[in-house]
Amino acid sequence: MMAKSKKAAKSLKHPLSIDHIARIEGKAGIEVEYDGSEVKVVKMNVYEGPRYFEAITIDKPVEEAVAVFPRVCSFCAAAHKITAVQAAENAIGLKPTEQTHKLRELLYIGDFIESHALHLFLLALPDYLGYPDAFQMGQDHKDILTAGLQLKDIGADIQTTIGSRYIHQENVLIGGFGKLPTKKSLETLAARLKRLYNASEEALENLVSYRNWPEVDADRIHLALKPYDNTYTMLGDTVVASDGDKFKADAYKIRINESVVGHSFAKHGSYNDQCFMTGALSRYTLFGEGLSSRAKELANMYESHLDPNNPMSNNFAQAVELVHFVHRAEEIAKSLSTEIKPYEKRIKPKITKAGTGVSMSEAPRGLLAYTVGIDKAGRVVENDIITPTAMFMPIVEADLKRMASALSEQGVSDTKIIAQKLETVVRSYDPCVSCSVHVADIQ
Amino acid sequence: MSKEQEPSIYETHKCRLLRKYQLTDLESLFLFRFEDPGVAQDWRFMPGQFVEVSLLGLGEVPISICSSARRVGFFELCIRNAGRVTSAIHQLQPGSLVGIRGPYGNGFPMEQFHGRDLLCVAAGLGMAPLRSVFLYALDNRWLFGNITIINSAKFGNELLFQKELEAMKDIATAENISIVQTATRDPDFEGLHGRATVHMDKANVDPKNCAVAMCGPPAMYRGMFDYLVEKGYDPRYIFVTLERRMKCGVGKCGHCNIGTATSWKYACKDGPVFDYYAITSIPGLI
Amino acid sequence: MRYVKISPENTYEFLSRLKGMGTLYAPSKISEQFYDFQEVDDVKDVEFDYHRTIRPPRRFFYPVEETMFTFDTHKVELKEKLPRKERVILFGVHNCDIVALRIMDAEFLDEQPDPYYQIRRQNGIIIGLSCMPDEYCFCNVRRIEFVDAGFDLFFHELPDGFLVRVGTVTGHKLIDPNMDLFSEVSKKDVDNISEFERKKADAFKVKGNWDDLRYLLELRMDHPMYEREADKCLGCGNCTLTCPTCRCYDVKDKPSIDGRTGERIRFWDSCQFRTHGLVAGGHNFRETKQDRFYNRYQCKNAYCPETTTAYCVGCGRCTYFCPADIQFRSNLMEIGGYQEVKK
Amino acid sequence: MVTLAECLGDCKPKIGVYALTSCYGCQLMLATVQKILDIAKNVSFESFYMLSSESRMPADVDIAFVEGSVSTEKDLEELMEIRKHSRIVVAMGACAVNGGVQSWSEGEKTCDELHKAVYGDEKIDMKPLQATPIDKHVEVDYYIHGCPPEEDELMYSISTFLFGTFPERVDYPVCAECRLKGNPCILIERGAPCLGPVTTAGCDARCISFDTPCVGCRGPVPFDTAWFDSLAMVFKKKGLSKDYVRDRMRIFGAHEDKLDEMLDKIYGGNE
Repeated sequence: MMAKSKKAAKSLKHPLSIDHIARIEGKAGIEVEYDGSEVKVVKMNVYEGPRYFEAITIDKPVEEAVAVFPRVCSFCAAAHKITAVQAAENAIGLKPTEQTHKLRELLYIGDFIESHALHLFLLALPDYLGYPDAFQMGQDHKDILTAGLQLKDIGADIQTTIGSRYIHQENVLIGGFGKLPTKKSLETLAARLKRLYNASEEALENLVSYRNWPEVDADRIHLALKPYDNTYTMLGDTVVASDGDKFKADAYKIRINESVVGHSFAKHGSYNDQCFMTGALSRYTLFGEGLSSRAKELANMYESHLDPNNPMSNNFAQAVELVHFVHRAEEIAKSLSTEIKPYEKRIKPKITKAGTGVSMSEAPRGLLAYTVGIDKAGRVVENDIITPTAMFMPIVEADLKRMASALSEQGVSDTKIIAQKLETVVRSYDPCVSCSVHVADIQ
Repeated sequence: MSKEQEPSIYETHKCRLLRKYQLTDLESLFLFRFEDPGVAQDWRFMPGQFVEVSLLGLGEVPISICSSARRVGFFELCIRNAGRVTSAIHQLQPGSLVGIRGPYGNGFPMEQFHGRDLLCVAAGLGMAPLRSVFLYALDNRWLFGNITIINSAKFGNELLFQKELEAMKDIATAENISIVQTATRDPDFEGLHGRATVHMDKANVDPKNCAVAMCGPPAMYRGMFDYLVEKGYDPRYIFVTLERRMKCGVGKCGHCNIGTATSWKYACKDGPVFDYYAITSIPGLI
Repeated sequence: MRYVKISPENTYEFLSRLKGMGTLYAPSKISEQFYDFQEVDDVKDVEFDYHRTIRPPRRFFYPVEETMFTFDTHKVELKEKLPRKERVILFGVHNCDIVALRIMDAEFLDEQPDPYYQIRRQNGIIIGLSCMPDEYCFCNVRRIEFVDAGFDLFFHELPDGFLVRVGTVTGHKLIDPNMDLFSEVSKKDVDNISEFERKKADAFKVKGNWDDLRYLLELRMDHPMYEREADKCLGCGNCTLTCPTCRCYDVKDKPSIDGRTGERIRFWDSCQFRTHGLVAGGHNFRETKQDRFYNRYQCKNAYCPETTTAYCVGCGRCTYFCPADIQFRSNLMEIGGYQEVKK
Repeated sequence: MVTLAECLGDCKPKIGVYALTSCYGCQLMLATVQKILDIAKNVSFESFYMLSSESRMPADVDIAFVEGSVSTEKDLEELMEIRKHSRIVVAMGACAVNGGVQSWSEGEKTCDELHKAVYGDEKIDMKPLQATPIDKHVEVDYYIHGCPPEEDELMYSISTFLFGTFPERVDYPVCAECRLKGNPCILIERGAPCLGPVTTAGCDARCISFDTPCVGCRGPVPFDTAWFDSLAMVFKKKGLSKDYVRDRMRIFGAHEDKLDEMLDKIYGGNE
C-alpha cells in the first residue's frame, strides 16, 4: 500500500496524513491540514527517535567522539566523519597533510557516488518509472538497475579501500589514516571508474523524459560551500548564498540557526530567518561552472531540467554530479596511484590546550556543519552539528504546501495520488531523516 | 600416493529414514537403512560405538547407536531434540535421506564380557547406548549369565524404552533377566522411586563374575564405583561410556580431548568407553 | 647425510630458482616487532634473522578455513572438495616449527590420514634455517633444539654463507640441478657450525630437560598459578592460534542464499573458546575460563611420542603474542620448580 | 530455537525489515549486499520501507529483522507490534543488540537531561525514552552483531533461515580473527587501545587490518565471556586511565552489567 490515509476522502475538505514515507532514509510522515477551503499547514513529522549525539559526546575523549559522530547517519557516514574530524583538528590546531586531504576527498566522493546512486536508482527512479520498488523496476529495466548497482558498488568500494568500509569508516582518524591504500588498489579503482563513465550517465538519461512539476516552482535562496580549488567539490571554507552574500564557515552560527518545532525530533534550520535550499541543486546553481567537461556538457544540454526554483531539479543536479564525480574520482585515484607516499604517518594529535574548531563541508544532501570544542585534556566540552536535512526541512514543508494547494485548486481529490505526489516532492530532496534528528546547540 | 584411492575418513553414506517412533517428549527412536546395498552389507558396529549424523546445510551430530549389532543394513538411533541438527532430525519424515559417517569409538569390549553376568546401569539418555549392549546380550544369550538392567530417569515419562522393557518383563524372569525401572523425582510414577544406586540390591548378578556397563551423568559414576567395589565387583569388568563434544569422530578435531598431561585422550577415538582404572586414575574424565 | 655450502649471493639466486618451482613462502618483517611467512615477491625481502612468525607454518598444509565438501540438498549428496596439488615451498623454517610439522603429521597422517592435509603436505617442501634463541625460546628443554628429520634442506648459518644439510630425496633433487651455486664444505665451516651450536646452547635461559614436567603438572593440579594467571587471560585464543602444534578445528555448514546449495567448511578452533567443550543441551565440559586455561597447560605438555617429549615445542609464540602478557614458560617453570640460568 | 521447519523443503519466507531509532546503516547494508537480487528472489519482503512503497507496519511475517534501539514510545509500540506479528525476531546491528552509540551516556545522564541539553525547554509532541536494546522489551530469537553488520553475516543468517535452521551467535573475540588474518598486534606492539579482545568476532578484524584499533562496534562478546577486567589490566599497565578505558568500552557496551564491576576490580572503586 502506497500510503495510509486516515480517511478515504472524496474531497479535500479533510486532512490527509501519510504515516511513513517510504524510500527515504529515516522515519517521517506528512500531515496536511485543511480549514475547509484551503490548505493551511503542511507538516513533515519526523518521529525518528532522538539520539542526542551532541549531549552524549560531552565529557568524552575527542578521538572516541569522532568515532561516534558518523553514526548519526549511514548514507553519509563519510561526510559526518570527515567533517567531524576536520572540526576536531581545527580545535586541536592540527593541520593534516596534503595527501591526507586528497585521500579524504576521494573517500568523500565515494560517499557521494554511493549515496547519489542509491537515491537516484533505488529510491527515486521507481517513482518516475512507476514502480513501488527497485526490485520490481529491475525486472523490466535490468540495465538501469545494473548501472545503479555498479555505481553504488564503486562508491562503496572507494570508501572501503580508503576508510575500511562503506558505512561507518573507522580508518579516518584525527591527523590522517591508520593504513593507506596501496598503489595497486588505487589503480584498480581508477580503472573501474573509467569503465563506469557510461553507467554514470544512465540516471540522467532516464530522468530527462520527465518534466519538473510546475506546482512547486518558487523563488528560493540557495546556499553552498565554495570548493577549495574553484572547481566542483565538497571541501572548502566559505559559504556562498544565492542572494549574493558570502561568509566564512567559522561564522555559520551567526547566519544559520536552528529552532525546535513541536511535530518533529528534527530541528528546523534557517538562514537569516528565511528558509533556504541546500544540496546538489544549490551546488550546481552556484558553482556549476566548475564541473568537469563532460558533466558540464550534459548539464548545458539539459539546462531546462536544472531550474534553481524547482526542487524536482535536485534529482537532475544529482545525476549531473554523479557524472562529474565519477570523472573526478578517476582523476584523483589515478594521480594518487602514482604519487602516494605509502609510508606517510598519521600525525598523532598532541592536545595541550583547550580550543574550538569549526568545519563545514558539502554532504551529498547539502551543507553540513560541525563545531567541536575541547578542553586541555582532550575531552569534548561543546559541540554543534547542523545537518542538511534540518536546514532544508522548512523549505520542504513550504514546497509540500505549494504542491497540496495547487492540487487542491486543480480539484484533485484522490488521496492516493496526492500522497504519492507529496512523497515524490519529499524524495526529490533526498532527505536524510536520521541525520536531521539529534542535532542542536548545547547552551 | 597410492593411498589416495582409499575412501576418505570423512566419507558419508546416504541413509534413509524408515521409521520414526516417539519415546518421550524429547526423544524419538529413528530407524535408518543404508541406501547403498554394498555398504548395507558390510557395515558393522559394536555396542557403545557412535555415528555422525549429517544434515546438509545444518551440520553433523554424534549419536550412539542403540540397536542390535546383529541387524545388517539397518540401525536405530535414539535422538534427543536438543540442538540445531537434532531438532531438524526430529522434523524429518520417513523417506528422508541423511548422511551417516562411522561407526566411531571403541565401543564396549563385548567379547570380554562373554561368560559373565551382565549388569547395565543407565540414567536418562544413557539408556540409548546400553540398549545396544542389552540387545547384544539377548542376541547372544548363551554367552551370558544372569542379566540385570537398571533404567532410571528423573520422571517416569522420561524413561527411555520403558514400554519395551516393561513388555519383556514376564519372559525376562524366566530367562534370568531382571528389569528395574525407577524414577528419581517423580512421586506420581507407578513404579520404583529413587536413584539407580538405591536399587542396586535388586541386581540379580554375581558381583565376582559380572561385567558392568554404565551410562549416565558423571556424578552417578562416582557413587556407583564406590558401591560396586565395596560389593566386590571386579573392577576390570566395570566400564562406562562418556559424552563429549565431538566434531570429527576420528581424533583430529580436538574437541573431545580429556585427561591430563600424562594421559591425554580423545573420547571419540580412545573412548567413549573407558574402564574403571582409566576413570579413577585419569583426572578430568568424569 | 649430505652437506654442501652456499654463499649469501648464491642463496638469493637459489631462492629465485625455487620461486620458479612453486609458490615460495619465507619469513618477512610485517611490522616493528613481528614477522610472518609471506609469499616471496622479491627474494631480497626474505628475512634470515628472525625469531618467530606470528602465524605458524601449519597453515600452509592445514589452512585457517577450508571447504571440505560442497552439497546440493536436491541431490542429498556431499561432494568432497579436495585441495589442488600445488607445490608450496617454505623457506626459513626453524627447528621448532619443523618438529611441530612432524607432530601435525603424526596427528593428521598416521593411522587414519586426513586427505586434505595429506595432499597439501605431499606437495610441500620444507627448508629449515638455523637460529639463535631469544629470551622466549625454550626448545632445548623440549630436546628439539637440533632436528634430524622433517626437512628437505636445512640451512645453517656460517659467517660467510650457509652450510646446507640435505634431508630427503626431494632435497637432493633441489640441490643437484643447481650445483653451480653450491660448493664443498670445508673443515673451517664445520668448526664454525660447532661454534654456532655451542653459542646457541649458551643463549638459552633454561637448561636441562623438562621430561618430568607432565608428572608435576598432574601432581600439582591445584597449583595457585592457574587461578592467578587465568584471571589475566582474555580468552582470545591467540596462544592456540599462533601455536604451531594446536590443531583443533570446528566444522560448520555454510548454506547459500539459493536455499539448496552450500559448503561444509572446517576452520581453526581454540580450546580457549567457550563452545569448545559445549554439548547440545547446554552442558559445558570446560565451563569456566580457568577450566579452559588449565586444559591448554595439560594438552600442550602431554606426552608426544613423535618428539619423545611434549606437544609444546618451546617456540615461545604463545607468550610473545599474548596480549595479556601471560608467560607460559615462566608459569611452567613455577609448576616444575625449574630455575633460569644465572648469567 | 525457533526455525522455519517448512523451509527444509522449498519455501519463500515472508520477511519484514524494520527500523527503530538508528542510522539506517543495517538496512542500508542489507539493501546493498552484492546478492540483494538473489535474496529478493528467494524471500518475500512484506515490509521494507527504505526500499519499497509496498510496505506495511506491522506485516505478518516469518522473520522480522529489527534495526535500532528503543528510543521513543512509538519505537516501543512498534516493537511490540512487530513481535506480535513475527514468528522470528532478529536483532540486527549494534543498536538493537547493544543499545548503540546513543547509549553511551547510559547511567550517567538521564533521558530528560539529554533532551534538555539538545532541545532546551521546547516541547515536542512525541515522548523520548532512554535508548535500550530491543531484548529489554521483547523476546529476541537471534542476534546479528555489528555497526553495521557484515555482508557475510547477513547472507549467512538469511541462508540459514532458508535451510530451516538458524544463525549461530559468535562467542569469540575479534582478537582471534585478527591473529588468523596475520595482522601484527597493535595492542602488544604500541599499546593501542584496541578492544579486539572483548569484542564479538565476525568482521575479520576489519579495522585492525587498517591499523586502526578496534572501537568495539560489534559489541562485547556474549555469554559473559568478554573479560573487561583482564583487558583493563593490560590497559592499566600501558598507562591508560580508568576514565578513558571506561568511556571507550562503553561506546558499544554501556548496557553491559558487569563492565563497571570488572573495571573497579582492576582500577579500584573510585578514581
